[in-house]
Amino acid sequence: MIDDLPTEEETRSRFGRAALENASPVIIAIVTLIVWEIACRVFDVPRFVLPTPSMIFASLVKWHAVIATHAAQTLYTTLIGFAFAVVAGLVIGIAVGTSRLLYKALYPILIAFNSVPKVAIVPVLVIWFGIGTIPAAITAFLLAFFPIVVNVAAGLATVEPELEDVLRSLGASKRKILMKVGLPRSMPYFFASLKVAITLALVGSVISETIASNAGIGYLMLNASSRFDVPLVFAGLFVVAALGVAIYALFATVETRFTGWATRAQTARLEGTGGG
Amino acid sequence: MIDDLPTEEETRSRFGRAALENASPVIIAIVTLIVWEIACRVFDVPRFVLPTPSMIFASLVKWHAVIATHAAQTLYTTLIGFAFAVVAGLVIGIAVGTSRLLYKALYPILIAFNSVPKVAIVPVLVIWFGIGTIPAAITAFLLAFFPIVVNVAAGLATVEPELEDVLRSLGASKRKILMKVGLPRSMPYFFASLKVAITLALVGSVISETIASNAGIGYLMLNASSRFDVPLVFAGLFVVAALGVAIYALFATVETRFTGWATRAQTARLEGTGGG
Amino acid sequence: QDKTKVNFVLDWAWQAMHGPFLIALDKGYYADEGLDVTIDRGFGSGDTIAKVAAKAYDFGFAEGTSLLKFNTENPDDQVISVLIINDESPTGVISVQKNGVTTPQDLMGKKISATQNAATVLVWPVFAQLNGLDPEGIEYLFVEPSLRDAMVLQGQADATFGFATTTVLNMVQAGVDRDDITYFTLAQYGLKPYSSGIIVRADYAKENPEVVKGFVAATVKGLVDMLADPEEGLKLLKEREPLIDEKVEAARWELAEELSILTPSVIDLGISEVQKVRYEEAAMQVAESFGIDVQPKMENYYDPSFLPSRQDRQVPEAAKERAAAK
Amino acid sequence: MDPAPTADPAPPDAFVDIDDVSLVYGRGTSRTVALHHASIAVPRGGFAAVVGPSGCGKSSLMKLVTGLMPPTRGTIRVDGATVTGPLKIAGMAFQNPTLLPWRSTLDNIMLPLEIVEPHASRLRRNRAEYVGRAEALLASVGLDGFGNRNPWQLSGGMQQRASLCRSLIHEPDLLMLDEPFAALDAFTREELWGVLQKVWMERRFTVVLVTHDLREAVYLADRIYVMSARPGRIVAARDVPFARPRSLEDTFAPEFVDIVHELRDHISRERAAA
Amino acid sequence: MDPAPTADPAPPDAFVDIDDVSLVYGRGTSRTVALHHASIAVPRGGFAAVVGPSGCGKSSLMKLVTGLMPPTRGTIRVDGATVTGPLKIAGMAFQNPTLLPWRSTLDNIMLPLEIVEPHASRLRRNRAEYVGRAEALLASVGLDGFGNRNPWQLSGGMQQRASLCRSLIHEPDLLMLDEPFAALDAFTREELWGVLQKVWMERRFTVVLVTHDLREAVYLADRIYVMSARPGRIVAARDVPFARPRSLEDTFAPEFVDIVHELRDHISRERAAA
Ligand SMILES: Nc1ncnc2c1ncn2[C@@H]1O[C@H](COP(=O)(O)OP(=O)(O)OP(=O)(O)O)[C@@H](O)[C@H]1O
Ligand SMILES: Nc1ncnc2c1ncn2[C@@H]1O[C@H](COP(=O)(O)OP(=O)(O)OP(=O)(O)O)[C@@H](O)[C@H]1O
Ligand SMILES: Cc1ncc(C[n+]2csc(CCO)c2C)c(N)n1
Ligand SMILES: [Mg+2]
Ligand SMILES: [Mg+2]
Repeated sequence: MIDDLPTEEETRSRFGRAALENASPVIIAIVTLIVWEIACRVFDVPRFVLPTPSMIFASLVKWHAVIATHAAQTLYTTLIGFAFAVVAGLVIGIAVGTSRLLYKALYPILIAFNSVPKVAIVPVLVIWFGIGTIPAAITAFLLAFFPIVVNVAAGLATVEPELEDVLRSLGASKRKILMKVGLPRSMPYFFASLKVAITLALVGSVISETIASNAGIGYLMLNASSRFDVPLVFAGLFVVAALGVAIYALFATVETRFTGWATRAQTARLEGTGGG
Repeated sequence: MIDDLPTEEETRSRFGRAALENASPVIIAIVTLIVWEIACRVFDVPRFVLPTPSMIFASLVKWHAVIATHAAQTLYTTLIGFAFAVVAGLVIGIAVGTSRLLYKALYPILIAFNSVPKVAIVPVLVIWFGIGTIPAAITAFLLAFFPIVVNVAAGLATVEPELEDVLRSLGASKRKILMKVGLPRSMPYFFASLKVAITLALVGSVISETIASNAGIGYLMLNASSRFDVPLVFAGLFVVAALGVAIYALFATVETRFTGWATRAQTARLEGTGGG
Repeated sequence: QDKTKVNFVLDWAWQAMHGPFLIALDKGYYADEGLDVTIDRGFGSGDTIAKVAAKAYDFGFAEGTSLLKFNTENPDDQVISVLIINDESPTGVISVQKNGVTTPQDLMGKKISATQNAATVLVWPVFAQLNGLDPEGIEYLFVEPSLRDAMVLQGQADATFGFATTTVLNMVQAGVDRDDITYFTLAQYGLKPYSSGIIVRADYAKENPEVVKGFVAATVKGLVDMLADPEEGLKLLKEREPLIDEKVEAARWELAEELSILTPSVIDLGISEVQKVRYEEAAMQVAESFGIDVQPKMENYYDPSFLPSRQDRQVPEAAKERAAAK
Repeated sequence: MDPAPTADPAPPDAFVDIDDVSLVYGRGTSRTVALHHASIAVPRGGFAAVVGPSGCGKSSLMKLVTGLMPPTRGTIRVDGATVTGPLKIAGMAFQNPTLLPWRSTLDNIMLPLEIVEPHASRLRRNRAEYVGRAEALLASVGLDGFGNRNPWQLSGGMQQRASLCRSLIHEPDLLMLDEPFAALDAFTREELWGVLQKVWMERRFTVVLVTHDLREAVYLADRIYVMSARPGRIVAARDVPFARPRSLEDTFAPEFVDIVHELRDHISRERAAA
Repeated sequence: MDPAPTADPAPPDAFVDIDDVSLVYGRGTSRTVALHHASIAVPRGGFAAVVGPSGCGKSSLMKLVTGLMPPTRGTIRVDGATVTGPLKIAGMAFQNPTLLPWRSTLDNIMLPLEIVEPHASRLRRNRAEYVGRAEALLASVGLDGFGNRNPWQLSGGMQQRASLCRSLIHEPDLLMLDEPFAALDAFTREELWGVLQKVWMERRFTVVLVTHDLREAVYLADRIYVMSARPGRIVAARDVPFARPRSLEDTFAPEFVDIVHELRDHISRERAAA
């Protein structure tokens, strides 16, 4: 009966496009680096102002073993700080997002606290916790939790009352409503905030390491900069950037699972609905 | 015909609660400061580690004229950076949120860029633009634009296709769909991101000022800290926090206008639907 | 086994100046004194003083000039020097040949990159008067330390105020020919405060005199060894911090010896032979520059009672020869 | 047909007792009186239908009964107790299907099982059994095989049927249906009348059905309440005496058609008066 | 009644020409064939109705015609041109009201005026006139005074009526209505039939109406298409010859009832066969 309709093969989305999409960030990155290299050479930018990518790369190669151990330390503190930020961000975000009183009470305080550069607080942390992993993880945490709070709260505050009513009509407890409607509905907000949070966690770790640490990329960078080894400073920056992208890639795969329902318009647009 | 139903007066929401809500952040702030004061005194925390609020307040009073001029400078650079961040955040966010290719291509690059502590880039800026307002505003911008990009993109990516179809069925251009559906729908995301962005813009300005400036709260703080005047450093932090809250208060009033439709559940919960 | 745990914070990132401590650690000089020492890098002398004062560290290695201000403002948290290693400060004015800044007079009308409230900046008015110059005769460009040197290389500043031992070698790193770099120190033009050394809290020293004595003695031994054979200390430094460049650090040590460690007075009298007259005269100048209203008494800032005997503090012959060869 | 709404005193055993309830939405210029002294009583195991013009407050009434919001005046009692918050014994099919978009259709239908006792505590261990039940329910409304689809991949009528399944799965004592068949074609709709009647006769829960279809009301209900235009009052109530099970043929019987016409006339007179 | 769908060749002047169209959703296990060689032709100024069981692809067909998605096979022509993307001449009332929640009801209704020419460029200067038009339209569906309300403050039926207004305000050449009266009670519904017929007779645009109500189809349409269950095919087409304007009394005339029964029988036979 269903005779001439397109087969599986025909409706499959074009492979070429997907390949292009996946390669695109790499292409952009490479083009950027090439432009940077050429610009530096043409305008003869001194090495201590802005080293060329090739110098940075040489530095990366030369110091790869040292960089690896420092990167491991930074990754470690970042992940600890990030993990706590996710937990605290969810908890505070839920509090702020579900209670109007807490919203009004906590928001100004949170804004005030987060307007303050954390660099100023690191020394206090060091006096209490010594230098090293703990202040770095705390700094990462302090920077990263706020975007999560804000977005989780915004997600919860904008849940459609109709969806909540479905659960309320079953006599569900506040907790159940949160678990079954509030949080799932807020996932797009939550995952958006993770993108900001992970970058801030890295920045926090690295900054703290430049202020108080014996290890980590921040330590390496300050060390290099105090010896005027600017290519190594930038090599450190590259490594931090790579760490950020790696962690992002990790949760980007999870994201689609939790927010696919919300981004269905985009998916449909890409796959084409029904047709050739 | 409508005889005994409650009058206006009766259905009006209780005044007391609203007053409590508005006072709550002040109450929390005051309590925090008192606890801090007492803790510092009880544990005899030295002034150069963590001054007491009363010392900070004394410092604020003593230096208020100087602080005011520096605060004006910081506010100025912050607002410039923030304004550009809003514009750029919207533009890039729209690009990333409406095109899947750009999403895939730009996100890793943006994450990479934002994982890098901007402190490391300020020196490069200073060498190009000299010290002062420009690098500070640029730093504020660089820190603040990313959360806006992320949230605007997330907001646009999660627009319900049904709402877009309303516009599409009228033959609306992509631009019109964006203006009439995409952006209004993304307002809750956008305003959430502003809360993060404003704090980051402030942090950016201040950090840049500590690295290379002749004015601004950051300059004042570094100056104070190199003179061991830790109370003045914290006075600077207080002023920055106050600036953050002030700017937040400003756009919080606008926010309700643009996102009230999305937070109607909370409003309803507070006002009570229909009944006493 | 039951060694006293002691932690020690440096003034800055690992560099040649810290070789003596590594030798003392590596050769067990600290252990011999019954100490189990851990060493952390520092983040500027001021920060080091604050950390020691806050009891985050027992010992610190820092510039002594800042003590003056700190102790005046924090009478309950007095910090004192117990050993002076840098007899004179390597702080000074660094520039490149084409800017023609080789004496204080040359600074007039020039743009100077500097860090806010750095000791150099604060003492400049006093230094200027000492040399008969107009304190207002220079224009500052305040930036963060890592930018200071770049500003000169970029041409935005004519000279920079800073540590010659740091900046000169930074410039070499940046590709400037060593002979193209010009510098002089403030000490060379009459401002001679004693410089970096070991600091502790006054009450800590009072309560743990043996610990302090042991620490100072072991440190002096390490310093003497380093002066006798810098190679050894530099090797240990490379082990401790693989990122350093041995050639640069060797050059740095050489410069540090020349400008601040092996001064004629040290060669003649020995390490940390502090003279009250010079101390108090320089301290007066510093106090004036910092705007501190005290009549500095050496006893309040420097306590020589923890030093080992004077013989143990003599400069080794090898070093004397090296200094003479200069 | 009973002449006046107030002449409808709650029998002492009423399971759902809506007693002289009024509801006002909003304040100021957007103040809307949605319900005005409405009273309805449904005995345990009874099947009541509510008909009335668009915007007269039917959906609001349903939300009041399940405790989703409080009435402005009057009281609502369910199973003897005054309703002060959401009920735990009800199943509700809203006027809009409101399926949760992040759950598959099957998971949407199983949602009440995760909330309502005793199912919630048994669900984990007896998952397979419950899934079987949900799938059987899906099949009974003609949605076999659609359990794994996302809600937005269903047509409007299919979503509404899934929503009906969701209101039934946990076998509630009180079933509130707000125009559950509005998006269905006549045949599917009539088929589902039969399904609903069968389930109801087996389990004899209490049902309140809002509908615009008078034939549907007469086919399904024991008693039909007619509401006036906003502000909604109960202007008439009519018992439907036919034996159960009723068949589609019965709907063409003259007595049946008579009741439909009687209701129709009543409503149209009411409209003319307004 | 025309026997077979393929025997319904598009007249050369067809305004809407759905030519042998098939539609497949999804891939793999969720692959659904929604439409299967469906053909419909509506002349300019014609009024076509489409009836068919729930889930047979009626809404999908509407979306294909307005160009919201492309068919998998076959072509769709509107006003002679093949549809490759969203049309600019259509007004559509979706099955769900989909009012934009951030706009007041009035602003929702005025939305098409901000998009569609020539209104878009005239709107700013002639705002008052257009607001008047929107308010008149609101009044005609019984929503006078509700313009300043938020959409979620309207009842289900009121939202649907607002959505109908939105599809009409810009006086489109092609009006696509997907069950526009499903959430309305019989009287409101019948009233709106009259309103729609009047507007249509005045302006003679082309209409495609999806409905589950056969009386509605016969009252309003010139020609009625009957679809099979999924995958949707056109299994019959029926012209409705009655003169205009048709009145509610006409719907009780034997010829009218006959057509309703004829359609009904056709559908029920089709169901039995499936
Ligand atoms: N976005 C989609 N993705 C996948 N399948 C879909 C989608 N939309 C509709 N379908 C499927 O296509 C078929 C036809 O759907 P459609 O909405 O056109 O039906 P309909 O005739 O309008 O039904 P109803 O009368 O219930 O509204 C259904 O089986 C449905 O499951
Ligand atoms: N959340 C709300 N805020 C303000 N007014 C509301 C709200 N919900 C409903 N109303 C108003 O209350 C009245 C009754 O609404 P309700 O939804 O109960 O009507 P209904 O009888 O279900 O209508 P329909 O048959 O169209 O679904 C309407 O006039 C509507 O405008
Ligand atoms: C901005 C700044 N730069 C360097 C040092 C530290 N420092 C570098 S070399 C040296 C010892 C003398 O050779 C010292 C103390 C500092 N404290 N602050
Ligand atoms: Mg309703
Ligand atoms: Mg449909």
